[in-house]
Amino acid sequence: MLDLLAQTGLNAVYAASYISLVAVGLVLIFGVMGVVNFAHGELFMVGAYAVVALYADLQVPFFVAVAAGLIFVGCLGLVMERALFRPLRDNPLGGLVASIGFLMILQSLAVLGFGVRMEHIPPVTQEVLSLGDKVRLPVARLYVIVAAIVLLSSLWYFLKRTRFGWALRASAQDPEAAMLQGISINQTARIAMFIGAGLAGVAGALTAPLVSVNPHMGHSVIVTAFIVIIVGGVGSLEGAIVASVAYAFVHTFVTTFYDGVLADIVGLSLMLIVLIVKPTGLFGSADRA
Amino acid sequence: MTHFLEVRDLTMRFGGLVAVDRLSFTVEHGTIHGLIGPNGAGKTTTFNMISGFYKPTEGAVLLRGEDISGLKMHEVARRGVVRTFQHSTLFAELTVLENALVGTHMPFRPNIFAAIVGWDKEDRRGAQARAMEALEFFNLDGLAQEIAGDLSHGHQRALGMAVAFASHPDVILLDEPFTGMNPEETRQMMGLMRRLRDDGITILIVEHDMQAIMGLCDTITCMSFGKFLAEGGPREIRNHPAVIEAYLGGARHVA
Amino acid sequence: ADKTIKIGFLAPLTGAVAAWGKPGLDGCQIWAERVNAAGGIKLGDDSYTVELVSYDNEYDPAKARTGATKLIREDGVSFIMMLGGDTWPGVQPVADRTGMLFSTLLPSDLSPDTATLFAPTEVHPIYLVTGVEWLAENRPELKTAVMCAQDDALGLPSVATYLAAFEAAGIEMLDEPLLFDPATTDFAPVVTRLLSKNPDIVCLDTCYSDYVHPIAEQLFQQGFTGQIISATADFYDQMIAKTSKEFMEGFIFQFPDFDDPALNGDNINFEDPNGFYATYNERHPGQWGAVSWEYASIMDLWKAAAEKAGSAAPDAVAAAMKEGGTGNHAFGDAKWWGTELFGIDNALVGDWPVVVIQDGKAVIKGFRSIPDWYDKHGDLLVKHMQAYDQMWDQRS
Amino acid sequence: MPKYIVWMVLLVALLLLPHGLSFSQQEILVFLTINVLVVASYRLLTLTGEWSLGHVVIMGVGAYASALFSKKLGIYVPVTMLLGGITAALVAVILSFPLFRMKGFYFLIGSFAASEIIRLLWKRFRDPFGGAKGIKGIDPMPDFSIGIYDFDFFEPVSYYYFSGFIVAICLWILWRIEKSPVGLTFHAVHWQDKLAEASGVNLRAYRTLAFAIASGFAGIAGALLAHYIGTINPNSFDVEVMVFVLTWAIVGGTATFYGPILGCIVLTVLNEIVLRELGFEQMRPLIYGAVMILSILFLPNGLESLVQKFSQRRADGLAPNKASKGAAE
Amino acid sequence: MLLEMKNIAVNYGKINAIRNISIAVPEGKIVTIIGGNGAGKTTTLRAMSGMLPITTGEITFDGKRIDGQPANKVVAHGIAHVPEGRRIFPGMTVEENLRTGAFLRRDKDAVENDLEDVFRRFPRLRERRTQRAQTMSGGEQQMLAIGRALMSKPRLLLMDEPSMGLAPVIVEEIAQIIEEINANGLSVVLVEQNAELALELADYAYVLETGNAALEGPAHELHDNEHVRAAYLGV
Ligand SMILES: Nc1ncnc2c1ncn2[C@@H]1O[C@H](COP(=O)(O)OP(=O)(O)OP(=O)(O)O)[C@@H](O)[C@H]1O
Ligand SMILES: Nc1ncnc2c1ncn2[C@@H]1O[C@H](COP(=O)(O)OP(=O)(O)OP(=O)(O)O)[C@@H](O)[C@H]1O
Ligand SMILES: [Mg+2]
Ligand SMILES: [Mg+2]
Repeated sequence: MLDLLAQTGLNAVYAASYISLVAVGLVLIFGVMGVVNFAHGELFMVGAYAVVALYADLQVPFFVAVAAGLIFVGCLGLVMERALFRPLRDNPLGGLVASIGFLMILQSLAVLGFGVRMEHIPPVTQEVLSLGDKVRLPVARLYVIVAAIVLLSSLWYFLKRTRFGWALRASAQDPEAAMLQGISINQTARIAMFIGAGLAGVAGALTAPLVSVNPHMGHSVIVTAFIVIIVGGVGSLEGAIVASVAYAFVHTFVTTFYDGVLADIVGLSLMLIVLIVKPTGLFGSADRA
Repeated sequence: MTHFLEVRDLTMRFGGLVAVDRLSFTVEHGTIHGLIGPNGAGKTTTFNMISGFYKPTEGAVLLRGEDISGLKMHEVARRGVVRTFQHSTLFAELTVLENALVGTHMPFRPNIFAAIVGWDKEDRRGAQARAMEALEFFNLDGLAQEIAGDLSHGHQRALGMAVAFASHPDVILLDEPFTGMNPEETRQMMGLMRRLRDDGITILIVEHDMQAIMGLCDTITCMSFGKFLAEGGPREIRNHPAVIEAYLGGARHVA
Repeated sequence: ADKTIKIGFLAPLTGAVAAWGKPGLDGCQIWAERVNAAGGIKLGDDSYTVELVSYDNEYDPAKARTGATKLIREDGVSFIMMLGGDTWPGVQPVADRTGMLFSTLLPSDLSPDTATLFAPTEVHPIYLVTGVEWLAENRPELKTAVMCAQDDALGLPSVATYLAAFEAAGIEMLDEPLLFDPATTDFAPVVTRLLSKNPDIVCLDTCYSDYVHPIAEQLFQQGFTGQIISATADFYDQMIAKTSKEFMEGFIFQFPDFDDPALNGDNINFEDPNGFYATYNERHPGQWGAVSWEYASIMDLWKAAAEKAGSAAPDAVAAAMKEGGTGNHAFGDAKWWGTELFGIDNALVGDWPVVVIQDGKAVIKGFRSIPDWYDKHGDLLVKHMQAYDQMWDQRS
Repeated sequence: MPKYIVWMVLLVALLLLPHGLSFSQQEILVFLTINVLVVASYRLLTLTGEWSLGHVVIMGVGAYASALFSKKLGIYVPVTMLLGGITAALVAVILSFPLFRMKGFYFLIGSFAASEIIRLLWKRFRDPFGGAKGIKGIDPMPDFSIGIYDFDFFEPVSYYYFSGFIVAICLWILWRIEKSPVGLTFHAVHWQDKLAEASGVNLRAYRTLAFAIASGFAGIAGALLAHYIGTINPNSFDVEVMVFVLTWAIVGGTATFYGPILGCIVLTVLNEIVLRELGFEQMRPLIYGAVMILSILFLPNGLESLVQKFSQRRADGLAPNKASKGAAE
Repeated sequence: MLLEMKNIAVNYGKINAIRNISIAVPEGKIVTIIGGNGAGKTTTLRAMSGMLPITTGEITFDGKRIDGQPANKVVAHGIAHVPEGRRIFPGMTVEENLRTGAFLRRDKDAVENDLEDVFRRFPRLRERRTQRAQTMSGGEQQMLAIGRALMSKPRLLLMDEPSMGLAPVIVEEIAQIIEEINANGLSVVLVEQNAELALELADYAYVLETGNAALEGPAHELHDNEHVRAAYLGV
């Protein structure tokens, strides 16, 4: 029994890692740009396909492929910023529609480029760390956990300790006033989109060898991410991380000890309960609601 | 004896901060009553508690002897206490007339079934008439079809009051109605307020423009750090040492 | 041949279910080319070229209805192939009115009211019993099992079937079947749960390959060394790459590669399986799966029936197809069957292959008769199907 | 007087319309008619400023309710459609308790979560909802004759007339509500809820009212759909369908009553007729997505702004007064 | 001249908010712009700080052209703007608001000193250091907005109605602060509804009426001008 608990705990830590990478990116984009990026799941998907193309097809080393995925998807974020969100800056609903359009385009391009079936990625490593008799942590999953910790803590440092962190928060709250402090809101938008999209991309890239890569894989990811950022409080990075961990643990334990469909219902109900008790989420405040 | 509007031991705490601290004062029917005090003294917070926007931590607000503290804002409004907001808050996307029509919500409560089948012609006409009356009162009738957001600052302030007036209130709470008005406009607005009072409407006003406050109010309550400081007519307040010390200062640029 | 016969293809070609339609359309196109190159379809004295007309129904019943109307009333097709499932009930009124002949891959669409709907290839999930039967015979030492499936229209009947098959084989279930949400992507918790019971056998039911791969990988990584049985193992070479040859050795499933020499036997009715497989892989590398050949094999059956009837008219073809109560199934001659499960004898059931991975390659270990199993254990199947509300009279 | 003529011409055009179309286009016309009611009712909800992602599931509630009422209780179909609408409105009232504690983005996602829970319940409870496969064999609308015309509801033309009639009545009611003082109050709640409340408006009551009315009409639309196709399942009402409704409304423009309807018509015709006719079978999502982006970039105020520009120019040319300003709201 | 605006016009869509306005701000002086509601005062200030594009004319700061540059570039030249309506960052604390004011500065120690300086001038802000700016009273927010502008260590300070909503004592304090910082060499452009105060503080004044410069001159001269007295001083 103890083994089972430990193994389930490890499973939950892994789930929390990739969910928080995606959710934090989504929060960042929503916070700074003020748009709900429906295409975020597809950015995750593109990250995974970057690994398909580079690592599986062209045999580039895995971590190079992941880095390339991060940069490529980050740049895709820049494209979205410039082509979609900047012209629609005063039009959040328009931004939402544009992101949905972008989602459709990315999905179709993936189908055209790679077909509708799932893709295959050779394992990066088959090593498994045995922690005790029946508790096992595949090293490929460890990579994801480590990457999440490293990336998110550097992001935290960046946001709390550098001038750009101030700039991002200020332009999220009042872009015009931010400009009067010398902050370039185009630049902060670019930074937010690059980081936000890049995090989604890197999450997709890192997990690509572990999940089924197909053009529609973004859907379930974004649904989870939405739940998580609502529970955490929209606009709060800490909230997104705490909620990712909470959601991952609840979902994993319910799946393991009851069943998977129930886990979804429990997850959604949990979210509604949080919202009913605190309508702005655990860490949220009313100003961006 | 029951007072018309009475604030009794009203207290509001935000975490550790006591924004309003056991404040008590009374407002008599048919008067213009000023509430002044330094920035952050708790005037807006007091307004928020009277109008039902905040629920007081402690204390009571009595209207004609009835305790209205803790009621929702619309319930307070239905008892005749209507407020305006510190910044010009309007339905910026609607026309001036439509703004005033929203103000007639209470006297002419819309009914959805009547509206669908068309049995509310009478009510609609009545609401229209009342709205126009309110606009005329504030000299806005010429602008009835303009979009409210396009109006000049002064007109927006006037419209805010017209919306409140359209609902046949007993008490109007005005939070800094004169900001952004030049002396001429201020003078005109003062005249309108006196007319409102003469119509039997009680006015409770928060304002930092001493010219207006001193010229307009029958009674002035001064508060500081959430507490009651002094009360009296304009002359008393102007010369009250504590008020001068806390609020008026040397007053070289005012009044 | 300057005359043409039009065949409708009404399946999801875009969206999340496209993987069940698109590869099938590709396969049919290859089939049509081969038939046309060989002189087309001969009805009476004339030969006709085959032309496929496709309509993307996005797996939506309303769009399927529109598509069926278009294919029948505007394009004038003689036969329509569908994936079925959610989309069939939308089309059924059209089928009733027009008498058009339809086929489905999902026999749970069949009911007494669906006189013109046939399930001529894959009678899911009933063929799954053959794999269990083979397993029990060849590895009698394996006594306990657990299973998981996605909670959807394919997963539930498959769970019921495996439960019946295991019971028939005397294999004990250690746990309730674990149902997971179709949107699941991380299978570590599912596998942890499965393995917590220390089973001899893990059964993956009719999991789609999107699930089978990550589950197998997790089984490997969490240290499972026992037997796995599954309906499909599309791209098993990739599974081997992700786990190990030893781990995958003995993996049982039910869909052979079409280059398998056992398919060259006389009993096989699919035209030139090896050639078809080669052409398909050349044109659509990495896209081969069960759907790739199933629609094409339906076309084989239809072509034979139409040529026998000398007409492409739906009722004539239907009659010719069912004549004598038997038909030419891809894996051998079979009989029209299904009254008990589906309320109508419109499913073509006969032998089905049991495929086992041996030395890194899928090998057909033999063909087993589904009706034979059913004659012995039919009551078990009915019992479990009923428990999951999967009998035709339980489906609303 | 000329207004009457315009309406008459429109009526005749709508009556004749299906006869100029192919069979499959007639089918699409039926679904389009129903979807017009879906977007138009959605707009009523958005008048109060809240954007829901649950509208399509609420429509599904109406569909399931109507299907079950007719199937299990044998109630006459047109009555079940009304009951479907009422059920949807009641469910909305229940949902309003948790949901209207939230606003803005929280409401958007909260409504999504609530509706996903409803969908999961449909999947989970095979009795009576039929699980993942949903309900099939739903009673069709019984055929009848009105003397000059025999309604055969298998035929899209008949069902188009029938649903068109129902939808027209619903649209008329929605229009009356929007133009009434109640509609004005909805606007007020949207633009400045604090000020509206200070004017005596019960915000919760009005938000709930808008939600319930919108849901009721969505429920009727769902019922119309269910009895035409004859089958419904949880996937027919998933978030992807909702995304379409949302984009119809926004691409069409939400400042006017007809904006979302226009968006629905134009985008549906584009996606279901034009792109299919042009043979872009599998490229459709790509092109559709690109069109959505371009339209929002170049017509940020929606397709309705094109109409306004056009009619403005004509009005300016004919009669240089700006009486139309109020009507444009 | 520190700042010079020549023949500026600004449009909002089709509306000409200001037409052909020229304003000069000498180094180290206080210049005030007064005028009725909607005269274009705010628009003029926003054009100076680059928040609005100008349609004609040119703006130079310290001899360099700055028109056409976005607001965030203009700040870098040393122009700080206390905008109408305060525009503090609602979700940030008081201290965070002040620190964003120093966004472009690299001299960390001096920033700390200036922060101390602002707290000394506005003790209320020190008390509320960690309160979210959103929940501050109207007057407190105004103090914060001025403090934030000072944090950028500007050479020219643009103030749009700094006395709005402030208690008389605080207005006096603000006046003192303006005089003080001006004495330290900072130039100021002051837009005020309170013309009395503005004309007393300023060295030079402009009167705007419906988008045009109606009058200009040394402040004490305008203070005695008949028209100004009647229209803006309320006597
Ligand atoms: N929601 C809140 N949370 C924390 N503190 C608050 C909140 N609302 C108000 N305060 C504090 O309470 C005090 C009183 O604020 P209030 O707005 O009532 O002042 P005021 O008298 O209206 O001032 P002003 O004249 O400047 O508008 C202020 O110090 C303010 O910072
Ligand atoms: N965003 C805008 N869109 C359209 N017109 C505007 C806008 N902002 C201001 N205006 C118009 O431009 C003119 C000048 O406005 P401005 O705000 O500069 O006046 P102001 O002198 O600052 O007035 P106040 O004393 O009321 O602040 C006014 O007629 C105003 O209605
Ligand atoms: Mg205040
Ligand atoms: Mg101004």
